[in-house]
Amino acid sequence: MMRRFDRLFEHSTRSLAQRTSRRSLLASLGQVLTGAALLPLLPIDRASRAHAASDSPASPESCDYWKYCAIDGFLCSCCGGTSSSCPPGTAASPIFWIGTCHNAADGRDYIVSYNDCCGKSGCSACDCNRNEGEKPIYRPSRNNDLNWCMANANVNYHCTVSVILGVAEK
Amino acid sequence: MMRRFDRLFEHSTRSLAQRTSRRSLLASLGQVLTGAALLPLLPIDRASRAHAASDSPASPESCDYWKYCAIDGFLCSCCGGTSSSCPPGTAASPIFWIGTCHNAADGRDYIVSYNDCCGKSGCSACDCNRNEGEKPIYRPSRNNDLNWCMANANVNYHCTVSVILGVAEK
Amino acid sequence: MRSTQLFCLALSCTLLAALALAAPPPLPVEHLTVERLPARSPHWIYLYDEVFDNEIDARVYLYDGDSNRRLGQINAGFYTSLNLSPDGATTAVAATYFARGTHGARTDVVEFTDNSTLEVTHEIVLPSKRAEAGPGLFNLAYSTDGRFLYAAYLTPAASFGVLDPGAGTVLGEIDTAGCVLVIPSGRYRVSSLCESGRLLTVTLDPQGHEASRAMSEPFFDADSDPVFVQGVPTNSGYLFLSFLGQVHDIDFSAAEPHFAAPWSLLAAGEQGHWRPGAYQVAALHKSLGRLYVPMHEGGEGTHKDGGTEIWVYDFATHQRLARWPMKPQGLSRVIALQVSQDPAPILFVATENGELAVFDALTGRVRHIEKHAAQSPWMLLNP
Amino acid sequence: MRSTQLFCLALSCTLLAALALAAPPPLPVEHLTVERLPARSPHWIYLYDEVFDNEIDARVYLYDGDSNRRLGQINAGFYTSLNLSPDGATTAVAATYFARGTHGARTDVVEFTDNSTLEVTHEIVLPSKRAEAGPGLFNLAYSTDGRFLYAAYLTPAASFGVLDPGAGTVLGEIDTAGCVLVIPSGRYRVSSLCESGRLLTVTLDPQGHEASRAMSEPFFDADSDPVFVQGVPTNSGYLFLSFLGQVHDIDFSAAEPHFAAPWSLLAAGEQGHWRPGAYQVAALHKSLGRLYVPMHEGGEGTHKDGGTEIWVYDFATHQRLARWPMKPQGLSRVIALQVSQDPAPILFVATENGELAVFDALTGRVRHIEKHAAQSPWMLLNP
Repeated sequence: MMRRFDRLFEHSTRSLAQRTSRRSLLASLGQVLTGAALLPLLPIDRASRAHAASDSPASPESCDYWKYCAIDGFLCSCCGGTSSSCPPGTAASPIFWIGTCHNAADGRDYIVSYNDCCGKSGCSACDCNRNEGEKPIYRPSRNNDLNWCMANANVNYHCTVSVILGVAEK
Repeated sequence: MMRRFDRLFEHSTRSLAQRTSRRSLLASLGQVLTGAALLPLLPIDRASRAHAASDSPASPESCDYWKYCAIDGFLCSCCGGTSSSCPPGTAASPIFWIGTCHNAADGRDYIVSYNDCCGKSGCSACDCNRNEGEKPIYRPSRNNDLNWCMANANVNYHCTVSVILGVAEK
Repeated sequence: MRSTQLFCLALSCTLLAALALAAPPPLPVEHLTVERLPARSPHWIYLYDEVFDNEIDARVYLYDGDSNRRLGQINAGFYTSLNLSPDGATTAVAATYFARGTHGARTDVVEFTDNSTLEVTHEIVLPSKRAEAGPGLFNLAYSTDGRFLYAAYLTPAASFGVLDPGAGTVLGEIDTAGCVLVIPSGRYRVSSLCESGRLLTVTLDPQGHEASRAMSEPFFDADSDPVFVQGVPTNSGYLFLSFLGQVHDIDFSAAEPHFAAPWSLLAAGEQGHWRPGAYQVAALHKSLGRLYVPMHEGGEGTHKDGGTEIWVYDFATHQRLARWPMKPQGLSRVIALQVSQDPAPILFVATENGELAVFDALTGRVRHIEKHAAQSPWMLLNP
Repeated sequence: MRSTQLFCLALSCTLLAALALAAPPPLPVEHLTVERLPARSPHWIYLYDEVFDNEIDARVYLYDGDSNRRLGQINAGFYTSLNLSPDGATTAVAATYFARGTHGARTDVVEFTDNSTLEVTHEIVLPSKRAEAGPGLFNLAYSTDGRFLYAAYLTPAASFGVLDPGAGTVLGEIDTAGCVLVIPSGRYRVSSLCESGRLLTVTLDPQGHEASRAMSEPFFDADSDPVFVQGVPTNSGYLFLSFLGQVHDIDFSAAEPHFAAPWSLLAAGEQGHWRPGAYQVAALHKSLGRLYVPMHEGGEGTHKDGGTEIWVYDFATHQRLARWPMKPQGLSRVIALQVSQDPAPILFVATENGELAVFDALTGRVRHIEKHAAQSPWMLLNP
């Protein structure tokens, strides 16, 4: 199957790309990491997450989905996983790159980690490449070209998930 | 790339399929093998072969080409070889299946061997599947589903050639 | 997952909670997990994708015909043979691998995947003789009790390996005198198809060694009307279709195979015009007795052309019940199909353009079409 | 070929001569051979196909821009790094392989292919540290005299391996303190790009061990305008483009890199609207001084969008000479490009839809379009 850039890049969220400068993203990440350590862990409300997803104009099977603003690869949602869980029989990468994505549903920016799911060959469904805030390999924490399965026992690449780490404070 | 059957099967030579019955093909092969052993080897006129190819309504890069009536795979003509030579760096299979193909240019039927070229992964160009006289695996000499690289040092499949063995006597 | 959690703790990512307190509350942090399969369903299908352009990366997709979602993937290597264990709990995948991906030292191996986790549990390394053949149920087949696994060999000399999937060992090799494939029945018979139109049946002892062998009378003519090797399980054995549309129903329940009189898929006016054709040429709902066959108009040499229609038969009476054309559904030619075995059956249909269509197997109504399900969907299996 | 001939003799196939004597004479029997490559041409191109849907089967196609034919294939495994030797005689391919195709024990290895035969001549097994990164010239690079081969490592700790391609050995590993990739120059310097916008340059002794290292001043800002890592060889070093269209021309001919004042691809009115973007972001004809850049309209985050046009510059004067839009040629966006270095140069253009277009590099005239040249054509190399 051709890796079609028209499919990859022609999405509605492209206009969000210039929303936030690089420096403010990085400053925000620093604040979140610092601030979050002072707070107790909030309970996870899976129902509200599902609700938020269904409120989104795009589904987690769509490349347009808000959390995917800096993803590069096959969406695990199409491969037997979800937007934040790996498909059965694969292993999640312990290392990841990050993005800062705007959730139109609540008007907030979120820090998202992109983890690869590893140990099977490419799932070959829902290829999605978006590059908001993506940086070359000399800034690896923002680079989506690397094989982030590199530190797994089995480094083969299967698909990619996005995991909300927290709100990006302004 | 999808293996598209429309591409594979929608070719002009399909109407030739019922030209010769199975029994006559097999009887013909027997005659050629027997008769040919009595004859000296004729010199090979590469120019006339090239001439014949260019007279053909289809080129050796086309699935419609007359010699390909029972081929299944990538045409070596599109992979760095020709209709009867393997691409550089591959190895020809010493075993093969055969077909009996009608050459409209001279009105003759020819016995053709189909050899696989081996040792590199699929060339992925000019996928061509035609099945005139093709038989299931219990008649292996007429089966084009088998990996005919099976007896090579490296059994990976790259592409397929067709080699004229002689005229199929009626 | 353990290492993931360790890394997350190091980064304090489990503490990255939402900070904004204004309504609505921010989305909570998420925790990366690995999905578990739901309980097995009769509406699951194992879709074999041969990936013809990149054959070293064949795979099996597990797909759910109720949720219309892919559930997972089993990798399947180069020139794959595969089958499910009789209890449906295991997928056995035999493939060839190379030390350098596309070249280098060859290893033939059967790998066993736990169908409840999609993880490989163990493997059996084979001699480098495995038949690298077209898809079908008889390249690699379990004995009916699951005790043995039979692997067809072709070098091109024909034989088969007897494997012990429980112990993970090769028990032996049995020569088949030019006859091919492994058609399992009873305890412990393996039949092979011969060019003469006969079946060779080898009976094994409980240790997997040859106890006896017998050759049947011819039941087809490889010259005038060969049978497809893609046999279909029935209640008492297997059916085989011929290129011209004869149905050979073979009872394998006794020591010697018994051949019912063949019947034709075609009415008089259809003979010579319509014929079956596909990579997987029929599916049978065993308890309802419904037979589904991809059919097309075409002559000699078109036996791998996909079906433009699916014809539905009552397997007991041989009556044709329906013709379901694909074009009105927006579907290309049918190259593989399978029917679930439950009382509310689904017919799964794979096409030359890589579509996977989910039909109501009783009415022919299309429930769902997956547009890009696979690159080369050549076989569909269900437990 | 030897075994083929033996088999043919056994079958008497060399004696299967034409029997019919009536005019015209029948076609002669053919003899199966293996093709040899013609003499190397400056119009050859090595097209790297990453095969994104089936990444374990990446490959390099050798293509001739004069005959418009594919000449052969070099297999390239999983997450490949590749480069040509300085004399063009060898293709070095570093890739990862698994004992079971898609899984199992990992082996990282560099394989060397003789470009006159397309056969692998030897290999070097690497530690399992190879950087599995996007395409570019600096994942795997020869020293300018071909004596050493440098392989970027990333685990994610950054370092590089020094290899001896002649002896087939790993000489050592050098830590790069967080800076990445291997940019070769002189005898024997390896520079790496740092997040700070600096270049780290490690100088090796003739045994391949570190002799000294130096850090440059910053030449770009990774926050405001990062550079693409896909550098392009110039007569004295490499040029790097930035996301916003600055051209950084770096002279690597002395012990320390020298940075010319950057210049912009964009006129005043184009700033903020147009930018470069692709997987391979520029090509330079070194002696003619012509620079070719795929350009598109778009903002932040579009740096991997392919070019809707190719803009042509005089590299000495920084003047834009031409804009060549792709759409009128029926071509999709440009994701990789390369120019031959001869006096009648060809510009090779690979697109997002897998087309390979052959342009006259002087006039922009399209000489040929290969519609389905590759699945994921991410890089083009020529000797």
